[in-house]
Amino acid sequence: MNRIDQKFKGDKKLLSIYFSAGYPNLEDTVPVLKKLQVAGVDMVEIGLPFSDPLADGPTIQESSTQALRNGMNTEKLFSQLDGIRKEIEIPLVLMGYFNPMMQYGIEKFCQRCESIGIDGLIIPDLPVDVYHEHYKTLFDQHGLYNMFLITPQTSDKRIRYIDQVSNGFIYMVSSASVTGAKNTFGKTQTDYFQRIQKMELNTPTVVGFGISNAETYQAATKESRGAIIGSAFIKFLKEKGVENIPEFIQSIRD
Amino acid sequence: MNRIDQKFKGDKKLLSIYFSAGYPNLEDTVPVLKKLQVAGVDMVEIGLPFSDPLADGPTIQESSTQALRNGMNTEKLFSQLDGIRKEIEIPLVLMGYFNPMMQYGIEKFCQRCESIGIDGLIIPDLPVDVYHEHYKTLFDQHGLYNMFLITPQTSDKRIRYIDQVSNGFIYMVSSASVTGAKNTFGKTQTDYFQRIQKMELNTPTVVGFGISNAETYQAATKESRGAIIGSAFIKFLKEKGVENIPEFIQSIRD
Amino acid sequence: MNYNVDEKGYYGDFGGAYIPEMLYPNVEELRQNYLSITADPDFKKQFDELLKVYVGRPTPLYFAKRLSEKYNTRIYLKREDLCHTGAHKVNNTIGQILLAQRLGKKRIIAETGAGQHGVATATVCALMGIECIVYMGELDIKRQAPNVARMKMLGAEVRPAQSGSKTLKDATNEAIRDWINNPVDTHYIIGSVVGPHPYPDMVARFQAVISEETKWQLEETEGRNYPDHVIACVGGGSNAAGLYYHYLNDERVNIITVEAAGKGIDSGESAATSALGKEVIIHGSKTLLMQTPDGQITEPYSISAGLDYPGVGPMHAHLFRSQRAEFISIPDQEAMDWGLTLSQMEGIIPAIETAHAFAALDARKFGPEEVVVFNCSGRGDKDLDTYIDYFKL
Amino acid sequence: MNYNVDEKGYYGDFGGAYIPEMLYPNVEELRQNYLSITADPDFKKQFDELLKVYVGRPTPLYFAKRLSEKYNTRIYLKREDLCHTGAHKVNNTIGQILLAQRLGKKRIIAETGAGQHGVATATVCALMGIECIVYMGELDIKRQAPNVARMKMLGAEVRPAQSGSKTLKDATNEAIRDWINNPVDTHYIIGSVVGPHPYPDMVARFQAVISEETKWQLEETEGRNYPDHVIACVGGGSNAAGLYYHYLNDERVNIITVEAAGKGIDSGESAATSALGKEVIIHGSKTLLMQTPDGQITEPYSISAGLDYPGVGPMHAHLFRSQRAEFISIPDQEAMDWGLTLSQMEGIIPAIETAHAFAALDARKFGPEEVVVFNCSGRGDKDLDTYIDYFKL
Ligand SMILES: Cc1ncc(COP(=O)(O)O)c(C=O)c1O
Ligand SMILES: Cc1ncc(COP(=O)(O)O)c(C=O)c1O
Repeated sequence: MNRIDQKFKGDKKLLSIYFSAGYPNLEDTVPVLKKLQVAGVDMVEIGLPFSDPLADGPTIQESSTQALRNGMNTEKLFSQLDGIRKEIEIPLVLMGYFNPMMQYGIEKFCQRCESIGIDGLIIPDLPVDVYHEHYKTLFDQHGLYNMFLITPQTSDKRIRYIDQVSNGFIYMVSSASVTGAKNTFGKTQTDYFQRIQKMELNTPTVVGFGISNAETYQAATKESRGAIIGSAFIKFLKEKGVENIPEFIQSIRD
Repeated sequence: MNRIDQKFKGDKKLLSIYFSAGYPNLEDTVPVLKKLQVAGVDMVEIGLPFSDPLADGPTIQESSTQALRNGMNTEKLFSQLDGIRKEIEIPLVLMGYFNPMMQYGIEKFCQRCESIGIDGLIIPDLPVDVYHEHYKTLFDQHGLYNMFLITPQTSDKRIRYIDQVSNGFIYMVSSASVTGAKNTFGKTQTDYFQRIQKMELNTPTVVGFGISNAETYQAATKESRGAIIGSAFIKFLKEKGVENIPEFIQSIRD
Repeated sequence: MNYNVDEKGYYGDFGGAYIPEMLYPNVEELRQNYLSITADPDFKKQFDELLKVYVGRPTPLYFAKRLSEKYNTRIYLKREDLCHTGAHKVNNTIGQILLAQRLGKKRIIAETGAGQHGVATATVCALMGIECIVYMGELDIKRQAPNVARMKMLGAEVRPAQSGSKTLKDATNEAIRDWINNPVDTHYIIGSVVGPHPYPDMVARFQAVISEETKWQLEETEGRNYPDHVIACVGGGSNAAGLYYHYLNDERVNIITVEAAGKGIDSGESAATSALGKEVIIHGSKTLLMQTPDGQITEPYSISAGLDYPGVGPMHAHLFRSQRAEFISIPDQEAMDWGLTLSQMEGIIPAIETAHAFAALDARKFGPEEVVVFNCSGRGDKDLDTYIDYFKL
Repeated sequence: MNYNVDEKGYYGDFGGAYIPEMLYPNVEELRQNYLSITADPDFKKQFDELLKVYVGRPTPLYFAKRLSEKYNTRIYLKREDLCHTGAHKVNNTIGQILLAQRLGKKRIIAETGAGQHGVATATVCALMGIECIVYMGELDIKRQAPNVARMKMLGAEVRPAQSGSKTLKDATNEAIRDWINNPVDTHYIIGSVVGPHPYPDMVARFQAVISEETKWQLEETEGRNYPDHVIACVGGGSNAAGLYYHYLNDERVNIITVEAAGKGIDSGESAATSALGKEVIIHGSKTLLMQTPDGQITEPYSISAGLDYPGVGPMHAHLFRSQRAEFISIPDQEAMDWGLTLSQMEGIIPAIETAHAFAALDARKFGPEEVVVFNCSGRGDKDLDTYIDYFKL
């Protein structure tokens, strides 16, 4: 059974962390993963940096640019992750834009993911329809899940379609916006969370974008199975360094 | 009899000098006149300076601008010339553009000229036809001659017309060009001088524009009754001053 | 009353050809030929064709919706700003270059202030492969660098006028001097309805295409071929002459002419010819011009280089004197503000010259059913530096 | 073969809509409505009317006599340089603003490189009284000061893109981010035939007026409504798409596309997409783009800001791949020289983008009876500083 599915068994609210591979320093990828596992996060999204991350806000953009400058690239990330399953047990999701994957060769990309023990992918600019038609079979062959985003603007009909194609979880974008930390959620967000809740989807939902502290984490997980923190974590990483990661995780969970 | 006509009696080749009133210094107008008479020139054109002397080359333009800066204007010139006939006997011609005269009032302008003892006018931008129709009667009443220009491009027909309207002399522009000193005349010029000579006009002709030294003076007066020097004289005046005027005149006549 | 030129080249008291004899053959050659040449079907065909395929005519008559709503009247813009090279000036240079060719001329000279006429002249010379020399005041060369560059790109020689105040007036003097010195092979393309007869009439006829088009365009949109008001800015007066031409003797059409008041009519720094001008002879014709009591020509001032001319052409002097046209003087500041207003309300950045004309909307009231046609004489690209400086953009 | 877009938004292998889910509703709304809205007689009427009275269409098809003689062939210039705001870009922004109005949008965003599309967008927003935000790379803001000033004059807000290389590519990213953040009330006016379906097709249709006019204009002058060759420069490819549109499936017409080789194809500083590009997904579609082996997008280089884009739209990727179009890469120097040549031979100072196209005359031979239509996509006013620097004018 895919590690992601295992995680979603039971009722526990999950905390997932996003960070850019090779940030703050090229060789920080694995140390960050280890710290996160130790600190008790449930899942990690490892960002494969891209020159033009158009769905991301300034914080992730910057970390992405820095990672590229540090020398991060697809092959480098795979080599860093080779053997990672000896040490890391939590689900690992690669999150990146489609172009670098396409250039690497999708099939080869999937093979490498499988051999490393990656559980799934989030590819913001690969629409569900294209995935469904062209890539799902391949991903399935390699035991890779592909997670899709939905937003407050996504129609019920489309959400049902995504629910049907999805495995793992559905990534609920908190508001129609690029990534970036916010301090609270407004009524629009909570209405939206409730609306989705009421749809009783097959796939569990996880909220992402705009989660930065215990308050937003609480709000987000009230009507969903978990939350993903990106920008707020990266800011912390930049200021406090890899060593202090547990401090951040604690501040969210307390 | 007008002093100009008197001068043209006989066969003597005449030398006429042009200078800008109020140049090099505002009060130089009368001293220059006196020096010129003493040095033996036959006639003088006194330039009434204008802001936009479009028929003049750079030398006369500059002296004109300088004179204006010195404070020269129509009334000032008349007041400088008041009583001049006590000292100066040679013909005096005012040369200027039509606008300042018009602003002064043409009739008043003619009266002042008459009372001072001016013999004639040269107004480059008052065409012969307009003069003939509108101003000739007035000029005649005040005993003022008006002299016209002809150029190598002027048709025989028009020269005959000008000859008919003219009194005093016809101002033969040596070449179709603005004023300015040249060193020699070419074949075009001499052909032109000869052509006019052969027309046997009623009015005597005087050559102007481009006469700068004994050689061009000789050439110009070979087929005409005289020559007018402007730019070359002004350059001399600027360099050597009023005192040395006789030196310049001698250099031309020798 | 007839507001066209008479046989002798006069508009009422104004006009004529007050030229030195040295220019007589050139000007006379033009005078004798300009009507017959321009009436020749072959000439007309070539002129019309070039206006169409090269200049981009007809220029649209654009109904300015938002402006009309705001001022509660019916405002049209005659879009000369869309002409090749950016202003109405090229209508005239196309006409004159064709004329010059037919007169066998091999060399073109022109004067320019803001550089628009210089560019328009350099353009038609490039088009025909004819040598082109443009005189431009040394000061203007510095102020209007982009247009100087355009002329050079087009292969013209730009000669600095270093005399006098080193601006348009002096460039004109230099061009005339050049013509005097080159009487046989050279044609002088004057850029506005100024200079000795036949220039004012000739230039007005070439620009008359503006009102010729306006007539049928209004017929299409308003069902009548005349407006209630025509409004134009006036430097020398060529764009105004073009817009008024076919309406000059049509008394149903009110004429409003806008001149530049610079820093204010009484500031000593303006180009408000009607308010300050006197009858004058300059650059070959009798007209209204700013001058000293002594008859020396005064340096004008306007923030707009194209209106920075001390006089108006004789047609406009006559329209003013006879009260056929109403004259309004607009200071720099109002004109600049109108540059911004037109940009933001209609998406058209006008030349600063052009912007002056629109200030008539504040100076005058127009009825809701009245049709008001503005000549949008040129675009503001050439004026960007001035706008940037002025509005701190 | 059919070279138009297919039902799924592809040109052969290229195109599609590779967009984040956050953009799905916006893009889907467009996709579902663009054909019906633009086919609506009311829309068509308003679009045609604005192109006529505001933009100044039809733009002339000008027979370039001197150039034709020199190259011994029949050269026509489609004069998009005469369009309001100075280039073909405005055809598209007029279409999109009308569409945005019908979709009830209250706010417009756009990206711009050289500033031409930004100016064209700011212009139509001023015309309609709609808020306008233009994203522009911080570096480009410095390089293209006059166009920044024009946008501000027109009331638009110019927001600097400070990420990445601070040029067009990044401005596009920022605009997309803005759209993601404002999915309901905002329409994103893309400036070329790039981006997710339906943008490439929609922009191509708005620009198609260029070849639509060319057809009847050629019929008038040549007695046949197609040329032997159509030639255009390509940045994203909108002016080329416009000129080719009605000839795409007419095999009698040869297509020549000119891209910018910058300092040379092998210099590492170029924008020669066909020579260097690979299949890529960027800005929402699959196309040809310059990138690293690792799939990161490469910064392009061209002296011409409008061609300084690392890819071409999917239509052009397909025309290249299928060999329907012949691609030529022209280095800066040749393009600049052509800017001067066109100025001096035809009196038309072209945009540097446009100048690239003409270099095809040196790269290719054309027969004396062949009809060659160039898209004269824009005028060089915006490029004067570059010309001045380059030629030391
Ligand atoms: C756009 C524009 N409008 C008006 C003028 C003023 O000239 P005129 O009065 O001859 O139309 C100029 C002169 O350069 C100009 O460029
Ligand atoms: C005049 C001109 N031509 C061409 C282009 C290139 O764009 P496209 O390839 O979309 O026509 C631009 C872009 O700014 C331009 O301004």
